[in-house]
Amino acid sequence: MKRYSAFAIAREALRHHTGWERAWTSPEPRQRYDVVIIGGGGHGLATAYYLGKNFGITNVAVLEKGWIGGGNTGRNTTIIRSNYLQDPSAAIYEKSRGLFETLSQDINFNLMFSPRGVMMLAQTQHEVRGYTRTAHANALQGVDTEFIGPQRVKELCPIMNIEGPRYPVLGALWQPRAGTGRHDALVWGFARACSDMGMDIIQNCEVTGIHSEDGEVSGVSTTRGDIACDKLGIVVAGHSGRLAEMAGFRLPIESVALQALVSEPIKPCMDVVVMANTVHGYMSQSDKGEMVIGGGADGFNNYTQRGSFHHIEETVRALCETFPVINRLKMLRQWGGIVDMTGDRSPILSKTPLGNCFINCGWGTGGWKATPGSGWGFAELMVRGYSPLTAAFGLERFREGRFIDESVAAGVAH
Amino acid sequence: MLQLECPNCGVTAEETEFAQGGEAHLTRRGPEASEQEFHDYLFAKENPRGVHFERWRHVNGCGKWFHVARCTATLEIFGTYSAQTLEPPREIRDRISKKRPGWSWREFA
Amino acid sequence: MAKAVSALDGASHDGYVRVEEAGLQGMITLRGDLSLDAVRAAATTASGTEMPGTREIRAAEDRALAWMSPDELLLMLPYEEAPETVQQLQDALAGTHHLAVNVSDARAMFRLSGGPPVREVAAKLCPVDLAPGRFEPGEFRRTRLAQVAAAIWMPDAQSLQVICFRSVAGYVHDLLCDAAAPGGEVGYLV
Amino acid sequence: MSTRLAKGGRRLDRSRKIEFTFNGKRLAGHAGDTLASALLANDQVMVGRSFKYHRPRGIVASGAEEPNALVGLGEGPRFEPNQRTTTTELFDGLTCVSQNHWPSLEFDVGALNDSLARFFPAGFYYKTFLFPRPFWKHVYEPVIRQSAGLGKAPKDLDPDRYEHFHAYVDVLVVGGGLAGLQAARAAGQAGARVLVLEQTPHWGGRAPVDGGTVDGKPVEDFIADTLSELEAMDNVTLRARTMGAAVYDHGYALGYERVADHAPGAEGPRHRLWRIRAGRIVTATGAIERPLSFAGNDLPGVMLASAVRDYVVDYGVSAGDRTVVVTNNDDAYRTAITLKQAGLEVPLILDARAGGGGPLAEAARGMGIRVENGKGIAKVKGRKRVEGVAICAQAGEGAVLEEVACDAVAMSGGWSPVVHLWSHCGGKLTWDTGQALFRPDPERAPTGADGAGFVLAAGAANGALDLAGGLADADAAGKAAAKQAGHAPGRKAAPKAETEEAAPIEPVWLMPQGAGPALRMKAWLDYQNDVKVSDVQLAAREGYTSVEHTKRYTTLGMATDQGKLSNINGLATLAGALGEEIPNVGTTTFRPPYTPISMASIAGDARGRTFQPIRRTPMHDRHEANGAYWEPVGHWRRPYCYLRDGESVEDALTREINQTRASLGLLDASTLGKIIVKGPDAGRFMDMMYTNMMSTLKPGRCRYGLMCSENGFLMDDGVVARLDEDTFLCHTTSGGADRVHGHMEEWLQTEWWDWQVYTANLTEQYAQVGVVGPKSRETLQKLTDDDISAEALTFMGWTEIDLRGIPARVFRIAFAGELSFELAVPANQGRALWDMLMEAGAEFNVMPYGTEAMHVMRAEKGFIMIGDETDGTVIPQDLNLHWAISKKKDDYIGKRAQARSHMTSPDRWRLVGLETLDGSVLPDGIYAVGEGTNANGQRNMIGRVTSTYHSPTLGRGIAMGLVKHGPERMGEVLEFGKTDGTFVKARIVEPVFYDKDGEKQNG
Repeated sequence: MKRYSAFAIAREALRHHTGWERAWTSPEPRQRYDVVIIGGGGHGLATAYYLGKNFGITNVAVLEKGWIGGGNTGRNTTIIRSNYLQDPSAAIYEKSRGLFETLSQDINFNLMFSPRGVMMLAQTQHEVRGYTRTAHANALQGVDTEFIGPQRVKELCPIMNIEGPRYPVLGALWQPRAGTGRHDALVWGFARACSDMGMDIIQNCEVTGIHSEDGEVSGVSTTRGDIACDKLGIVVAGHSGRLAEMAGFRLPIESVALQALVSEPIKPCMDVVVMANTVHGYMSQSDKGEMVIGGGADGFNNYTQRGSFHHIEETVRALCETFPVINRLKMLRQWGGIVDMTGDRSPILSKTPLGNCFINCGWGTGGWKATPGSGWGFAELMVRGYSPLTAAFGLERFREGRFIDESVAAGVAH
Repeated sequence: MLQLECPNCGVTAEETEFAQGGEAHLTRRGPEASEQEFHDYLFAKENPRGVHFERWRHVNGCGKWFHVARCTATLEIFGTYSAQTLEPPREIRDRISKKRPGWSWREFA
Repeated sequence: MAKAVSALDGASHDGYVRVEEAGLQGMITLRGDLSLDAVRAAATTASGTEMPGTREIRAAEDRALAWMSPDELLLMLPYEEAPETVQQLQDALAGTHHLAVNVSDARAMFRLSGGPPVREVAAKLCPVDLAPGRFEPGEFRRTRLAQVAAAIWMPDAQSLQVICFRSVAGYVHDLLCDAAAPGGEVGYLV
Repeated sequence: MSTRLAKGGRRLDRSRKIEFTFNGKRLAGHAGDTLASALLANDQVMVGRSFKYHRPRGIVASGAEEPNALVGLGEGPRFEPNQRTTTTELFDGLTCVSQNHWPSLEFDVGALNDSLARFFPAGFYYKTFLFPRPFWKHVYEPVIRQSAGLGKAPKDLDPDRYEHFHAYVDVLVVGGGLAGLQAARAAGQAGARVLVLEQTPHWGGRAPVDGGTVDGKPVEDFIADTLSELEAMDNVTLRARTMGAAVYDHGYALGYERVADHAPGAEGPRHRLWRIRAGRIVTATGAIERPLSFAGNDLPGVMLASAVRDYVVDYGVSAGDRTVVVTNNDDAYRTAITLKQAGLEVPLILDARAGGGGPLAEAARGMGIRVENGKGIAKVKGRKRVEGVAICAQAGEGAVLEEVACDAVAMSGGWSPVVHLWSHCGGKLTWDTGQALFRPDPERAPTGADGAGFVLAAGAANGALDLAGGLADADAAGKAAAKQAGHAPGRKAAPKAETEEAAPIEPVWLMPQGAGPALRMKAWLDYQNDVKVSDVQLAAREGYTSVEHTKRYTTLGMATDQGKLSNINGLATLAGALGEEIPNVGTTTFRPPYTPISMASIAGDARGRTFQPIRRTPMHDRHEANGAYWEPVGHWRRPYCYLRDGESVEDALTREINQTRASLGLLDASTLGKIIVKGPDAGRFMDMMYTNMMSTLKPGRCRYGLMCSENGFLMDDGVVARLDEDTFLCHTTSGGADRVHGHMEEWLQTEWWDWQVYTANLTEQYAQVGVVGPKSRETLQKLTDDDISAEALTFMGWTEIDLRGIPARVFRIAFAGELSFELAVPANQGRALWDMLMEAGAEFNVMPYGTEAMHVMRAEKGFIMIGDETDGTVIPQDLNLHWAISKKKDDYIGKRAQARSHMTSPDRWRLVGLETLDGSVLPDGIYAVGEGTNANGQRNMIGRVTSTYHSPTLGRGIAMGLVKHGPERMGEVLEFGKTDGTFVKARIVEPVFYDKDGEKQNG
């Protein structure tokens, strides 16, 4: 793999950039792999990457139905944070956030991780208490957060109206080392790194069946032929239920559409990410200058990746009230992504009833930021059968009544 | 933005008048249920890409619950019907069969 | 009773449509099996009207009877008469499973007047087809008014009434006044 | 130079001069001008800078597709960035500034990027800025952000109003051009309710610019006749200045009406968002001309041929004195002819087709215009505006044959139907090879609630580009839409237009065909985002071969015009690079809105005082007058405390609590939920809803009840009163009333529909006031002749009394632990009751107290609070509330769930009282730590504080918390971890701090 650098660009510029090679290769699938990962989104590719990097397992295929990163990885609002309340969540999201800090250098692909800081506004006494509690938990979990007062909020985000007549800002949970990253780049960078390790990234390859022998997985059927494997990882947000069905089990998941939108680009006016749960909106400004805005999810099962209007309406009116300057900005584009919601809104990283078949799903609205951490833990789970990062996220928790509920601290699960 | 007809008051209205209430035709499991039965009752939800049966409430309207047969891939509505029934009416199942031959959902087809 | 004050004490506002809070208004919720003669008789006796059909309202002088849901009616009557009428309903329906309660104080009512434009003022806030022919006097529509639940009907072609919960009367009043502000004429449903 | 012509301009009122400023320069135009036409009339050819390279940018188009000519419009609170000049009507006093440059439009430091452009190809930022690591956040990113973005952010509060409007129609026609009008007429004649939206202030679209005759009349007359006919139809509504912005599921559509953009500050709303539900939607949205990809095609002065024509005909404005026309189709010849007729020079028409054009080409030649077939532009000369073109053979590699001086270039690469609205809700496209365009595939239309297609494309938007074909197509679409919406169309035939012969288009995706790297690097696809042919080819080379990858890698089509000019050219370039056919490459998905719409229009009236409902209790005004410091509780406003002059919140709290415990306090408890449950099966139902046995409660008595979710968690609590044998009154938490009522109705309607129970939510029927403190009975007795003595009304009993003419229910309950009476009266008499109580209590120095005093007093008594001790993960057993969970019942909602292994675990955290060793107040939400760390390196936690206050009554801190094995560890001292890394110690105690024997509640 040719390394990317300013020098490489200068060199290529002299020959009109005709010398760049493919970022990742596009091979025909082989008949057998040690590990097959179904799903070429961020989590699938991250899993493959850490299988190689941490465990030296490189005889790996990543099968993608369409184009890599075409699911939720390419549809989210790019926020990276780890200020979660519950121990298991804080652990995996903080692992992820930590990995993001050096990932660009590790995979030689600029992910534009921008630790500009994330604040979650407290606009009711209830939220003040919830976020104070989270700050206390985070301190013991090794997550760097603090509860800040309204004046500090205003300093960090001058365009905010902290004295809103309806919900004055009473403070915020502030995570200075959280921020944003470039979602597509993560996929491309992981694909390039995996490809470089000799893994096969196979696009336009849809899995149509899962084979087993004696209760253990033996391979998959695809639109590009049968592929045998020793271990199988299912990492297909939005389609987990169908794949689980092929593997012979059911999931506590429902798929719904989540809404997002961006404004037209403007010059920088907001250097932090702001999430306002009371009024249901969150916003940051991309490096291009667009205000990136997250909306709500439909209440019903939905597989159309389309925008709806009333969620956008609710979000935009909240943000117009919180950030008066956006009233005269314009919405450029809105879209929807399909997210898998579990019974407790926390993800599933688990063994399954089918031997050597593992599933990583149910990230709901919080998948993007967990990508490297999820890949790290899931790879370990697949190799060792146990990972401290994933241990609490097993399927059995729903039977035992042992939920990981993040909504309790007025926390939003984005 | 869906549009649904409430079978209780006859109004055809937009989604914002309604609230979705999850999977239809669940059998409640009480204290006698096994761990697996109780788990399935609460969590093992149908999540098909296609024909689906669900509950809605006309919350900004007559306040009543009802059932909807809907396609989750196209959002086509096959019909709405009373909440006070244990299974989809024959008429709606036949209509679905015409449009989605070979469909099945839980024990219904 | 002299001490009773409605939510906005009859506040009014003149835009291109006039908006006024209707003051004290008696209302009784009656739940029961509407197919039972006993229930129908009790309701219509109290209202002095015919029984409304689905999503209808029937009015007579100072009373009206509106269909709320398949097992619920709303009886409108003078405010002072509500407690006694509740008692009469309960007596009339003794032995029949029902619920009759005074909800006069739980609601606020607004009257929009000024001719056909009352339709478009409501259409700014409610997701309802309010075109002539689609929504006519006699229909009683429960719906959403901006972010709260409401019921609307037209006593005649020139005016429109709104019922909402008492606690949000101020919110609904402000919305209606904004919608009726001069310069906002849509000219669509006339 | 571009200038105003002496004659022409069918939209102008030359008698009315309009003054405006651009970058502070005072300029003038006429009524009827767009800002773009007025700028051109003043020879303002360069109007902005591009996103990445800061290249000079001029006006390219005449409509919504314009990617370049965006300005910051207006001043102060009415400033708006990125406003498209081509769709901005000129008005008196308009001020605007160009964007994305520093220090000025003419001299922009950012243009340095342009000279270094070869070092900034597509995706360069993914490959560099990697080291040193901290530099991304602190150096590289800030520079990139500053250089990116377009207009400036507005600063002030928007003074304008916005509103929504709900419309229901059988047929929505989007587009008021010829096709839209004809479709509307056809649907209207069928009797359908029709709404026609037109984004500009004008009807008829571009047809009058191109001319022709319909039914023997000039097209302009035909349009006028059609309009009068439509205006006369009661069932048809025409709406100009209203853009069809978006199409959603089930026939839902948005119309974006710019009510007052052309008259800032006028009375009424600025924008009105139409929320439309349509049976069928006809998209008569026309077509957009494509640029040609040749080197220098982005220089100011290079424009779409149709736009050049529009400016002459509509506004009497010439783009230049000498215009070279370059085309691959016949339509652009109309521009040459129009220019010539206007007395302007057309030195040359370059027709890339070897065989040249049809009759229009002959006509042009006949006017003496030089036409060169098989030729194209090798390169446009000039730096900030066009100075000439270098000509080459289209088939070659760009060897210059000749240079021709000119100051404008009119280009046409063919036309693309506007398929955005068709695509918003899933409509698919088909590639029309003959016309080289994507058009809607009627077999794969977006489908609605009934499963049938609900969008029909009409006219040019459907690929029927010529006048005759477009009219016929629109007529058919209008009839079909009406029919599908349930209205039988008439038999009236479509109007007839002359069909003009034309030579077929020949696709030209690169000019010249064999252009080398140096030319491809200067051939722009996306003007605003600076994406060139070479960038798309680079993406393909690097494996970003999915069209979505290419888009995201290069940013092609992601600018504010969303690729209206660039998408098809980009796709074709990608197809070429991959050696694929265009339809195999596919398209990216068009997302709403069609062109950007204001955020404020989306919010509508939900701003300021009407942002969200505020729920007010009947006594709201009294609290306001009494200095209430408000707390939002759901949508309710409740006084947190009442501030007197000079008091802090803490002072007020202490005063309120001390006074209540010593004498008398009043609490407005009207927000508590009050739900009636009535019927023969009410007792049975209540036993399922509550963990307690409610069916045994006697009429006249009250019982504290717990309500759980089916998943076992405690969701609400409150006092239940039995009104009579059949009837219960359930009090809920303030935030819980609607939820609990919904919960009850859900079970009644969907599970136990054969049970005879009716419920009603009477929360707002009653004003409820807590009269609390040792003097409460004495005070109350002054207001009633009824017996409320301890014997007549025992603790947890209720009765009806008359309070000087106000009928009241009075409940003997004691959340604060003092003797207290909760009064419920009709809401309309709540204020009167409050005034009465304040007057009667004056001798006892009565004070109203707020929610926080209520919280502290209940904590002193060890009572739990939903939302404090519970958070959705807590079961009643955790709170030692076993006494409220009936053992005698077989079932209640949540019972089975509470039997699961994790719920019965002895390791659950359970409720205890906590006291610091030094009497200080424990920090809220603080966690107790155990030994060591867990497998993820997190400090082990063994408990947490759920409520913590300074108790004025006890003069020290008190707290409640959930602690692992808590009740078994009385007296133990735990360490709690503060956020600064230090620890605070607290002892586990019983959670009742005040009046442990409960004597006070009896006075």
